[in-house]
Amino acid sequence: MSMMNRIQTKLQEDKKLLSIYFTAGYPQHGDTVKIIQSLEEHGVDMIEIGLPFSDPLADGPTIQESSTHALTHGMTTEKLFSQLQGIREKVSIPLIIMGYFNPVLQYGVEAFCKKCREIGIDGLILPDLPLREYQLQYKEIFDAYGLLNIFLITPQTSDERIREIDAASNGFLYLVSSASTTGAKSGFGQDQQDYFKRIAAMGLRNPLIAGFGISNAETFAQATEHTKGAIIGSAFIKYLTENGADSAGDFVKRIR
Amino acid sequence: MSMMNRIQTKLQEDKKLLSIYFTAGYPQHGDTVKIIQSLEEHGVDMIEIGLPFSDPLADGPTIQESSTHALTHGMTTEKLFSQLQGIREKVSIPLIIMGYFNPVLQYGVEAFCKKCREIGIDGLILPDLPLREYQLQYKEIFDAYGLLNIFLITPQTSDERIREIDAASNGFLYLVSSASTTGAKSGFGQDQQDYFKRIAAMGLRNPLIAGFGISNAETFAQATEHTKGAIIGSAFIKYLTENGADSAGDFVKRIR
Amino acid sequence: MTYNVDENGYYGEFGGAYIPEMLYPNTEEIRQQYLQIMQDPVFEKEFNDLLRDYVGRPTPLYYASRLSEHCGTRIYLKREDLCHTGAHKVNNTIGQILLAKRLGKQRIIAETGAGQHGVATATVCALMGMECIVYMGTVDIERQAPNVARMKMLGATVRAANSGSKTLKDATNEAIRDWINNPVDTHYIIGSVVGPHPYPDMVARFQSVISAEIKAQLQEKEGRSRPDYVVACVGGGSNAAGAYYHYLDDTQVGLIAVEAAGKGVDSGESAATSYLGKTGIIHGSKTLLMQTPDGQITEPYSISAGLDYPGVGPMHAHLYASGRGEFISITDDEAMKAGRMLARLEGIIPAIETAHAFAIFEKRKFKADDLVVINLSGRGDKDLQTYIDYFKL
Amino acid sequence: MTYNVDENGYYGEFGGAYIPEMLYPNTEEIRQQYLQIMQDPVFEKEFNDLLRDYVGRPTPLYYASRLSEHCGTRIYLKREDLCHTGAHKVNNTIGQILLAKRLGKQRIIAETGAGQHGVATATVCALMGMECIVYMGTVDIERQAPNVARMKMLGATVRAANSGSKTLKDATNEAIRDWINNPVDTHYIIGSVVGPHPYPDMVARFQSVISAEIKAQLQEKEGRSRPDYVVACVGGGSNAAGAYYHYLDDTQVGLIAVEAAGKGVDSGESAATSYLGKTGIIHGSKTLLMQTPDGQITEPYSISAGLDYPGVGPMHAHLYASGRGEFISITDDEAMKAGRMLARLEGIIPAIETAHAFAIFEKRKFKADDLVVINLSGRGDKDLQTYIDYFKL
Ligand SMILES: Cc1ncc(COP(=O)(O)O)c(C=O)c1O
Ligand SMILES: Cc1ncc(COP(=O)(O)O)c(C=O)c1O
Repeated sequence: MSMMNRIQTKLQEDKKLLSIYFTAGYPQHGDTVKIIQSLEEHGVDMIEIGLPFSDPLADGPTIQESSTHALTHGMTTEKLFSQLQGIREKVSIPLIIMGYFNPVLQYGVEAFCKKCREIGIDGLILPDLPLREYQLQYKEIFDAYGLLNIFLITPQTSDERIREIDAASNGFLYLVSSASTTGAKSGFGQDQQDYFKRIAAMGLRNPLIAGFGISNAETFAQATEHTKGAIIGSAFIKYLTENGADSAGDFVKRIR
Repeated sequence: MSMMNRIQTKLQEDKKLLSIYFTAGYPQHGDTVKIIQSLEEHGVDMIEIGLPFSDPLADGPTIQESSTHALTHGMTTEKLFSQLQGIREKVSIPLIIMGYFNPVLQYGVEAFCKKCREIGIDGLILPDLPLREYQLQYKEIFDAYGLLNIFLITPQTSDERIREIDAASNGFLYLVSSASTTGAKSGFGQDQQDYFKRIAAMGLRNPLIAGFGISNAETFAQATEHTKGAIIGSAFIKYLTENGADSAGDFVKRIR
Repeated sequence: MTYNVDENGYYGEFGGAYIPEMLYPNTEEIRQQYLQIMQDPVFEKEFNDLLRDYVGRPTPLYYASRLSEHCGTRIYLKREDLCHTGAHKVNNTIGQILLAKRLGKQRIIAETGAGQHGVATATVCALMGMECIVYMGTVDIERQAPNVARMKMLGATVRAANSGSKTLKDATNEAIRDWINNPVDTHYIIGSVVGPHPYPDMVARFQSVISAEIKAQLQEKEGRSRPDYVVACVGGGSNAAGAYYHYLDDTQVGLIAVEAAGKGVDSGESAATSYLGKTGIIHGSKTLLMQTPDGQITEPYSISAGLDYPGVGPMHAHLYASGRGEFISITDDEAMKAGRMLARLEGIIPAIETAHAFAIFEKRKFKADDLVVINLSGRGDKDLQTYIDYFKL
Repeated sequence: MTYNVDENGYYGEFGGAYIPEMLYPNTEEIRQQYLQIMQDPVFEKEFNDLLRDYVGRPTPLYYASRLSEHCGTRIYLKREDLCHTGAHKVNNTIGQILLAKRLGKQRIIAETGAGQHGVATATVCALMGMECIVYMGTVDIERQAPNVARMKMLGATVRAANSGSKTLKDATNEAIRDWINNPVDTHYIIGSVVGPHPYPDMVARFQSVISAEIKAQLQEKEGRSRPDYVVACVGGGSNAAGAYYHYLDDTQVGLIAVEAAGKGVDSGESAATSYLGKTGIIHGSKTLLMQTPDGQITEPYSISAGLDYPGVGPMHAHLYASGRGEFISITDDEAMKAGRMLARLEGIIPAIETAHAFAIFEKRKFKADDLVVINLSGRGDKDLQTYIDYFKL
């Protein structure tokens, strides 16, 4: 990639990055942009915008329910794109779309990437588009539209495969804290720390951003001890469920 | 057999014989002797006393129910014998015990026959003790106690077998009007008449008494056109059910 | 000495044909023809082809390693549960329907307890396009509802028997009454080795395919055709008769018959005929029979409809009286637990009838190297509701 | 041209392994080892011995003469209904449990729709003494209650899937989530030729015993190993894959796939994937999929739980797209009537899934001398309540 992507720029900042995931169109259909703006205002470094899917099999109940809710209330790929139209006039932090591969496939992978580029999306996280299928069929398209494809790494990922993924990545590695579906766990244990440390010690090309099970300031601190940053998802969704879209900033204040 | 049995004597009378079946201990436990006496008084020629059985598989619902009723109210082989003790001081027409073989077997076949002889029973009709088993195992005992064993013949019985049964019989042949369980049918048809005629024309040693489906004066007349007599069972039981033991004579008056 | 039937239809003192004259032509016709028909090569081929292609024979002889380990002996299961319709019963109904066709019958009647025989009869009637009426006690209609539905799906008419204990005995009475009333066009397919001669022998012969296969399969697996024991549950006794048949006169093979003790042999609610019975006549046959001193037949009880019968076939009465067979009674509770044990150890849910046979290991020790063949007479699909209620699944 | 899987796990453009990284180690472990394990003679022997002695294979190939006459063509039935547990599903679970043991797994999970795969999985887990958790949609738990009871009897835990349409798709989601959360000790026994590579190929290979037997049996019966048509119902497609397998590349054999049209393909309540589906990703595989224009997976509907799935396996997607397979959709009503027809004509009550395959004769004419093999994938015991309600039995 010739031009520097917003994600890559952000990763060079000398700080631990806070990234937040939320489901587009949740809690209210029209909340998407409001939440993005509020997150940036409150100092969030990066945002994963969840494109809701009917069968989110890597997700725990919290994200599942938010997705179902968003879909029931009319969220579609097309609607999300139109909500995000002009978003780059409002926010400048990296924006990543996170979702399952099928809606992308139906939209047309190239059309989807083209649209992302137009809007100013910086990367995609598609958990069910793994390295091999990506490389076989889609890498060229992603590259052509300057989109980073972010891959996951789990405690069970072998060193060999980590290096393979690292070689194929140009942004960060999404370090899944424990092999599990999404959903806030009650805390981080020694296992997680050892695992983060082990990966950190591998001297990879790409920085690590931890995710899954990070819910508050304490776990954020733990998760970022050996990584470049961390992503909070389910805990944020839960907070929104209880307090509404306007509370997005309050949630961030509790972390930072 | 040396001495003439009451049945044999009766069969020599120059008339159509009316024989009545009833279930011992029905409608009331103590009705047995009363019914026997009343039947003789009203001109019945011969009586089949039903020894009730739990599983009377050759009988239709009427006799089944009367049997169940009698058993429930305490009828047993022993009780029947004690009810019949001294019966020969009261009635002189032939008395036949009709029942299933198992209660006889449990009493002991020899003991049973001995008791019958003591009481003055003249014959037995045990539908489930057929010719072969009888001849193989029990004939000698019956003979020793002067009891006639009465065999059934049905429309399906072959001529050959009829002759065999005839040869083995010393009283009458029980001509079952149609192959069926007991129970009053609505009348006699041409089939029955043809069948009775056919058997009558065989020139058998033993006279024929018809049974099954005879219910009133009309069917009695039809049934005895080609036979020596007829047995009424279910129709009589039904009458007793409706009118009680004291009505036994009334029933007979309607036939004769 | 032979433990098989003699030329008069007796096993020792048991057997015979204690039937009303109305049934004589029918049973006599069968008596005169059954051996000849069964030995006709065309019949044999038809029968064997259907057993193979329709029923799914040979059924496996399966070495149950986890059960063997659990019970401390070597156990093979003869998998009659894999027969089409789910039990051994169909071996007999296939044979009898072919025989009925030879005899020119157009209408089939049957009695049923567990419903397995009723289903097996309804099945072969559908296969041959014959009318089918099945008698079943009202109590059994309730506790074996899935089988009632199966019979109806197959186009059979199910008639409720309401007399007596409203179970198998009473259904049999009703079937016999039907036969008496329909003497010409109807064949009565009796479902076990009971009834007047030649039924016990005929049914045993149709079922004898079980032990014929066991012999061949054991030979292949163990290099010997003779087990130390053959174990089977006994209602009327057809699955046991089939499993014993080729070993009857080979006294080195122990024959173990398992009866239903219901709530306990002496509880008054039992169907343990060998223990509680005396010689008597039931359904046309002289055999062991649960009865009052007065000769009235006792209402039996077992949680399993197929064992809920106050008699046994005359072959079994003779095996008992002669000491050739070893009889063990198993209560409802013991059977249910054994059924679950088999499910958990071997992944096979047996019919509750069959489960009785698996409960003997609590009562009877075997040597570690004994070779025990258990006839797994049927599967438990029909009994799920009973299992659910019992174990609160 | 081959219609089988290529080295990358694709059938034409369909297949692959679209899985989250959390599942990569597990599927990769299987991918790397499955062929080697399956080809190991010791494994082969264990597998084949269990298929023979425990499952009851070979299942018969039965010439259905009354059905043939009724339909005006020559019909053989491949009797998978006679397999232990009552459907073809167990061929695969036996294979996978042996594989799981080789991989050192101690815990087994599965999804189930009709419950047949759940029962087959619970069964082999009992047989091997392994922990078993089965996910099942709440709707299916209700309509396939007998199978739920069977799983519990066998010691399995049944967990309800409450999302989406609460049927097979959702149960599969839950099973995959479980697997993600238990990546080390757990093997996921998928019940059809769906899921990420190498599952579709592995399951098809385990099921291919069906067509291997058909070939040999037809040769014996007809002097030819090739039928004119092989017919099978398609939910995920495993029984069809097994029945087609050895004929895939033999284009003289017509492959007919029967899908569930529910209340009608265009009624909005249907599961006719080939007609209604477009290429998409479901459960780790690129295949035909019922979905909204937006790529959300549609809730399918069929009266039969086992066909109530919005996708098909990638093999079938390819058979459809390439024209190699002929796809026919059958409504609930047509299937129910065909089920009763088979019961009445041949004495076999099929699973409602299977019944769909028997309804094609109303829609598709065959020549009188065509040789049609229908894969009778399962028996109808699990469906009696549905039959009762439908026909008011
Ligand atoms: C599975 C099974 N086993 C055993 C029996 C008992 O019958 P028998 O003793 O004739 O084998 C039945 C009767 O229905 C049955 O269904
Ligand atoms: C009897 C039967 N047939 C067919 C199916 C459909 O599955 P598949 O298409 O994988 O054979 C099922 C599923 O449960 C089934 O139980």
